[in-house]
Amino acid sequence: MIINHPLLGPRDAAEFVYLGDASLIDRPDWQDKNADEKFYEYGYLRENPAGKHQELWYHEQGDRSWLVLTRDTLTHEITKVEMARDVARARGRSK
Amino acid sequence: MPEFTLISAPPLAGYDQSFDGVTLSAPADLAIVSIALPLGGEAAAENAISAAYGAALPAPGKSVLSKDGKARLVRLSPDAAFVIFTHATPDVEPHVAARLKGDAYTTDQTDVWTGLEIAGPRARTALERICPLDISPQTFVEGDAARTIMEHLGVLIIRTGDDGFLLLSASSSAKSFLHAVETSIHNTA
Amino acid sequence: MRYSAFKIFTQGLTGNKGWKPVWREPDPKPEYEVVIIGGGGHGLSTAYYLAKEYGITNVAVLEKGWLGSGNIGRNTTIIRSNYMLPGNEPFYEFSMKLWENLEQDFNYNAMISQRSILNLVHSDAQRDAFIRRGNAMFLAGADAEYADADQLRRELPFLDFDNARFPIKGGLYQRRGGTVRHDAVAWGYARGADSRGVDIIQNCEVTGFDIQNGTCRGVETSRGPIRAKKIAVCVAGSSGRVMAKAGMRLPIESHVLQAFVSEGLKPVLPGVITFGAGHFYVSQSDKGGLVFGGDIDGYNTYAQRGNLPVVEDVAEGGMAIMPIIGRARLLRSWGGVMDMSMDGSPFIDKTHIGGLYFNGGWCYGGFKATPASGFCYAHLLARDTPHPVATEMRLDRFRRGHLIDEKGQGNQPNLH
Amino acid sequence: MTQPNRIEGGQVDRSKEVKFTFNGKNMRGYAGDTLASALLANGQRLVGRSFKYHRPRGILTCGSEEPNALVQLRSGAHQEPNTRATVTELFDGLTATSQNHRGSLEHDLMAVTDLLAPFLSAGFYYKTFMWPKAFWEKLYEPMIRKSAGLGSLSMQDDPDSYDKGFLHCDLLVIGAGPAGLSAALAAGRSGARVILADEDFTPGGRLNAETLEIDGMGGADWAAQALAELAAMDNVRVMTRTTVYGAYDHGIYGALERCTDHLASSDGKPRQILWRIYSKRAVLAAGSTERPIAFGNNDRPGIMLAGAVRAYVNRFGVTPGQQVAVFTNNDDGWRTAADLAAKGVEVTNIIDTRDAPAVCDVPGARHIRNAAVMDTVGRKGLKSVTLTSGQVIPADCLAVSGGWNPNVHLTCHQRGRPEWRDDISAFVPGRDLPVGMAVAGAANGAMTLAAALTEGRDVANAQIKDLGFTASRKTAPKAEDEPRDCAPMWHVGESKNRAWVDQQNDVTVKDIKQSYREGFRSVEHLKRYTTLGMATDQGKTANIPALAIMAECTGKSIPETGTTIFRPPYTPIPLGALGGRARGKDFRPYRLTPSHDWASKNGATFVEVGNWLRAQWYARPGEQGWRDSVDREVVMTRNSVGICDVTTLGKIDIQGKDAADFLNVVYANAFGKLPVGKVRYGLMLREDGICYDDGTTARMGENHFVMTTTTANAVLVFRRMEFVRQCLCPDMDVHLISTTDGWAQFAVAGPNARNLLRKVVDEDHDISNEAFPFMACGEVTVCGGTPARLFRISFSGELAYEIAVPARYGNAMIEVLMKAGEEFDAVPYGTEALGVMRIEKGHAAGNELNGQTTALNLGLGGMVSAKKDCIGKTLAQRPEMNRDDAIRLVGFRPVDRSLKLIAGSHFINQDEEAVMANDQGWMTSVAYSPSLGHSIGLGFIKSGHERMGEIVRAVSPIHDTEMDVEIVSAHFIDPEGERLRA
Repeated sequence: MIINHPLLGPRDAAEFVYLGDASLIDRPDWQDKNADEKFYEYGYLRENPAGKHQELWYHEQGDRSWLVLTRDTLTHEITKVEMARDVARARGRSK
Repeated sequence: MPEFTLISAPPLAGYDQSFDGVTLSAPADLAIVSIALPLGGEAAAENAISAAYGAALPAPGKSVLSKDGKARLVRLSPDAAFVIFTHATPDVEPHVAARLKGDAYTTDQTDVWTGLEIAGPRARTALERICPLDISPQTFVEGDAARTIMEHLGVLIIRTGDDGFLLLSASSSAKSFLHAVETSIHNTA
Repeated sequence: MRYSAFKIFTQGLTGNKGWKPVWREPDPKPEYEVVIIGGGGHGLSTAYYLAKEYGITNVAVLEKGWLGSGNIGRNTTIIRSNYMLPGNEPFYEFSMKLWENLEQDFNYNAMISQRSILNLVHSDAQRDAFIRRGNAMFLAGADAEYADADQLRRELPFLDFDNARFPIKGGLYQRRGGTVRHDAVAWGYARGADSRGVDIIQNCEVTGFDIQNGTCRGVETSRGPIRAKKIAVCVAGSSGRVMAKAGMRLPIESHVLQAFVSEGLKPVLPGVITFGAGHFYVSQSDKGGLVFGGDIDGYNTYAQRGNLPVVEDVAEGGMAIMPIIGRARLLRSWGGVMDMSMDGSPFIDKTHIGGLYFNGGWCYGGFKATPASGFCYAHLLARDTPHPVATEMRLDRFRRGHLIDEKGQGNQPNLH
Repeated sequence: MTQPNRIEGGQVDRSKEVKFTFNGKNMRGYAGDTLASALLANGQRLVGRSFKYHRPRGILTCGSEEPNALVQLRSGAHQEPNTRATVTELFDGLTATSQNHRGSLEHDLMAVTDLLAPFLSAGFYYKTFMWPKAFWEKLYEPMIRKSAGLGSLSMQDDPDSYDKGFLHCDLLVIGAGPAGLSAALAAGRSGARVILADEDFTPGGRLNAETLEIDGMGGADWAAQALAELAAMDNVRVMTRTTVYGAYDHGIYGALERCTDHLASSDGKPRQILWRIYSKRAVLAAGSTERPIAFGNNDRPGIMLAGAVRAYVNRFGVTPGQQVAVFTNNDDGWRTAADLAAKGVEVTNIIDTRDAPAVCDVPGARHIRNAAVMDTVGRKGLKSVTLTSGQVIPADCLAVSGGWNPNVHLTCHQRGRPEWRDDISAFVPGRDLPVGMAVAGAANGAMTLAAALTEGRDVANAQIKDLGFTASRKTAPKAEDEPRDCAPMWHVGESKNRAWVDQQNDVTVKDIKQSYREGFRSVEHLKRYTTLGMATDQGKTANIPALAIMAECTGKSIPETGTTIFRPPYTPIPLGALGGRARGKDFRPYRLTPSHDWASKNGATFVEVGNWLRAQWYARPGEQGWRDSVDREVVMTRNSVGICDVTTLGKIDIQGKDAADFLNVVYANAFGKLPVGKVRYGLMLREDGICYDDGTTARMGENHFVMTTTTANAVLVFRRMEFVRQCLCPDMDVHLISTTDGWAQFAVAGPNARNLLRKVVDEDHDISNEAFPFMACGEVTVCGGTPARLFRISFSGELAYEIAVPARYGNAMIEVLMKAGEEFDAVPYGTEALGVMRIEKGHAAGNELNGQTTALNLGLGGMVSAKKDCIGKTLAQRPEMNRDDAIRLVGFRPVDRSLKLIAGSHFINQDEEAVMANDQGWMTSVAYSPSLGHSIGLGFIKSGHERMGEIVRAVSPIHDTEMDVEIVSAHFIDPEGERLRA
């Protein structure tokens, strides 16, 4: 596969390491009253869709950035590549 | 006079070989300092870099020479860069830190890396065997810099001339790295 | 029709024209006692054991494609019971014992070949972990043997002992491990289930569940609605897709595992050899092909195909440990979609929806589990309690914190 | 020896005679021959035996689809099984032997299986060999295995080397036949970067095999001219002997270049190169493959595909027979007759299944309409054919044409399904092609030369226009549309004798019918049940006819019956090539510590730790084994001072205003209040609450920390920390960079550690116990100004430091330390002694931090700070992970102190049976403690902390042994920690 890095252009996916669903960005608050349940869902339950999937890749043999890819799990077509840091901020992870 | 002295012995020190159409050598006294741009302080850091080196920090994937031509600024990612220059003694980080006046975080990377300069008309043909990146003259232009993986080793490749490249890889695996590049030259001879 | 050498002889004399279909091609009935979704190895063995062991024959197996088209038809055929943890090992040893009597049990030669499986050891820490595992196998009634490097050098002289990057220091054998002709397992179970009255319905895709008030009463299919008292999902590889139709999220990701076979060769390998440090395992089929594989590609996918980096990684491992295979040729590669679970271990459980049962999360251990998975799932369906060797394969184990993590990799499916 | 079947013409170089042997027989051919053409030239029709029935077989095709003519090439360690003679380039000194026979090729004892064929029909083995049970493993299976497989491996290491490489292009053109050449010319002229790859050694595809004309010149000449034009373009790379074997995601193709297979020796250069080609667009111009017609005894040597017969005549100047008959259902078969006749080869009959007039005039040949071949005679070489009418025609070669199938293989590699086209009675590429791929020429169903040329150009132009290039205006080369009518016939129903569909695996029409009868009706069932298409040719000539025969059985159309898709590789690829350079010690890079050279000169034995090599122990003369060395290293370190290279521990430089807060997130324990100049032990959890890694982190400045990780987890910890930094805490000002390789770091441990260091650290740095107490850290200089970092930390339990200098001084530093330590009898110690000392101290390492254990299990539960969040905090609180009887890390010693503990043994309570239900835990690490004089161990056991003094059984059934062990504190030495604070 080729991942079109937003800053560096197309790179072989072999330079990257895969983590999983981009929902891993949405780490719950440890002081939430349902923290146990929320962390269980965060840690263990996955949509695992057959189709578009937002997912985290790390450019380990590159610029060390985490990326959020939107990739189709049926065709492997990648329709969007974003810097995970930007996505995390957009999802409200700024402190 | 101290009782003991330490002799510097970088892994590939003094390596310099010519092959048919390719030269391969380990540059002497290559110094590398990483620069991290503080969050929220990016502009100040970039200004400090410009002021110190007479050249603006380029975009990720690019490098530029300083105004005096003695240092190369390589932008690795949005908040990280290397400055590469020639310096023999192990005191480069304070030098760079001083030049940047505290506007950026600096870490000595000199001994983390080992460098190989490969040049000559057959340099690209040799690199074709290990480098997954498109380094054709029109695609990977002078000054372009990229980290990638060659023969299971992380490598920072910088195009430094028409057919010249500086390759940086981890110093602990320097011998394996040299072997990989030499094998490529041998296999394409 | 009972199979035997005599049958082959009489059929041969009459031009092989008297063979009967191995299974019927029935139309679905409107209602069954049990509907099993998925006509792969586990679904068919579930049907077989439901009928044979638990006397439940009013059963349909619904298969989207052709029977046996799931991972039973695309694996590397290895059977073994060399697990470590109490949640796994008794189950896989139960499976091994079922394998050992399977052919006589269902009168079909699946070419079960207990040629041994060997896990190579390359470090002291690995040796300690393998000894721990070998001892756990003994405690569960299985067999294990630790071989030192000298013994291996005698037995497998073609491995790279002298020039290896990661020297071979020994290995953990399970002599009862081996290989099976994988397709034949599906066919044998299908034949056995069909002959006991189970309807195997091919080309019948489940498109939805009929769930009312928290109870599942049937399924919608491409061949119309089918009602059932119990609906047993058994579609590893597609679990995410199918259970999404019931509104469930699972502790599972779908990943592709590539597998490879070489051109046919005269005998090279005595048994199965795994080279964990190099992501490579290999055996030789009865037809002579080297059957081998390595790691999953590592990204979520439902596409039954993989990519080059893993192909090369696997071959690198093979050449590193066994440089005699350099001039053998890769004939075919393919990919199977795996249910990779959050701790690398499977599920055989009820769901929170009444009447809806789930079997999945087999990672790449599904094939060897086929008999026990079917047996235990049938037990659960018939008795509504887990089979004694499958008590820990529960969906709620992560909520409780009871992990069955053989490799110690944590809640990241692609690391198991 | 003469070449009886060599005729005039062709592209072979008659000035270069080439000697070779087949089954030891000396033969000659010419440069430009394939092994197959040379064998035919020498009159060698019988070349092999089939898989199951050991039927005598010859050469069927002239390409990579060959099912029969497989040989063992070369000898000794170079032996190469299952090599297709049809694509093997002849070289001087080539040796080939036939495969799969017992006794000689001519008199194969295993041919008896052919007589038993009625009892060996499809799937027979699934129905027998079950009784008696024990016989399967002992008798039946060994017998089956022995007869399985065709060729043999030499069982020696592959003596050749291989390489890999990476190429990039705008347009990859696969196949250099007419369509491919036309495509490459068009794209090349536009300025796009083009790679043209072809599996043959002479590009041109069918043009080399035909007598067709292009632009008024011979097809082969036109191809040569086109190649010359392409070769002159800087932007075009022509790769011959290169098979594009697989189409992968996003325009990545795998290709195999055979560099030295046509030479007697590789001469130290890679035999083959595995290329990964990154293309923006691709044109598949892979041509088409002729299909046979199945009829009784259609597998005899001398029965060949018609297109192949004509290729041997036209390209190689070899006639496969002296008396040739043609059997065809289409116009193309007639070309063979015409071309042969034009070369003076006797063509006796053209048997056409169609009731249609002659396609062209073939002098001397009789046209038999509406007829078919039903059977043949000639066990080891064709003698005659029998028509459905009963007529017998003498022939030593039958050229069969059943029509042509587009080579859609690569279009299926991403699971695209071909579609049926009635007008050409063949499958063509479907709509779901790999992204970026277009198909041109015969591969796309454009079955005439003119159409292929035009389509090649048009498709290439469309592809490069997409990329922003301007297409050249040059028109496509001109050629005629040759006649291509085809009336499908898949098998001759009148045949009574077995008619082969898959010749290599011996699958006949009857087997397919039986498969249908038994319910194996889907294409996949058919393949799996009969093994059709599973042989080395991947069914290139068999799959479609088989599908058609199955369709006949089911009464459905071919597309309704199914399609068959292909998987990579297109043709088989040597594993050596896929492995590339990863052989022996080159499998993975080596990481060497800075003191490696010194260590190797001083008796070190090294051990692989990940990619690192670490000194395991340093042997001294007179020592009888590793235990002697290790015991000495431990004793001398504990008595005076020892030095260990610990460079391999991961080092991460952490800077930023939020660095302390960041550490609070990644570590379970708190770091916010760690003073500058101090080090703290840190415990890292995974998010699932399991312990992940541990190490020390030093605060070098207010906003500057230096973290160490375990050797094994250095990369993984860095990755996870970047995840936290970018994805969880995107607005923290914190920056990470690895400095693992930058610092040579040595542990200096033992009562004399300070005394030794005092001699090395420059005097202006006070390292007295008061100024530099346990857990202090700081920047110092050594040996007269060399910058260094000093940490007062201890893994051994002794007074100890770790001193780090820039890696370039590492080798010099250990020499200095040893020199300075001479007066204290300083010893270097390796990882074994390190391990012994940490077990003596009860420190957890990899065997305990194995990814399955919690802080509670390790006795570190108290470290998880209650006051702050951290990775893993919440999930670590789950009930089953906090059971009262959870396993705890404790120490063990054998009740009989002379016994040696065994790591990996399991604990069973006294008086309980050794079964899994009674498993209490396991021994993780053991060592002989020279300090205590007996074996000691660490292990996890249920409620271990409450069971001190209890005696349990440590069982190791795998060693057939057990012993009683006592549960003790894990801190075997200096439990109060007085030494390390000294």
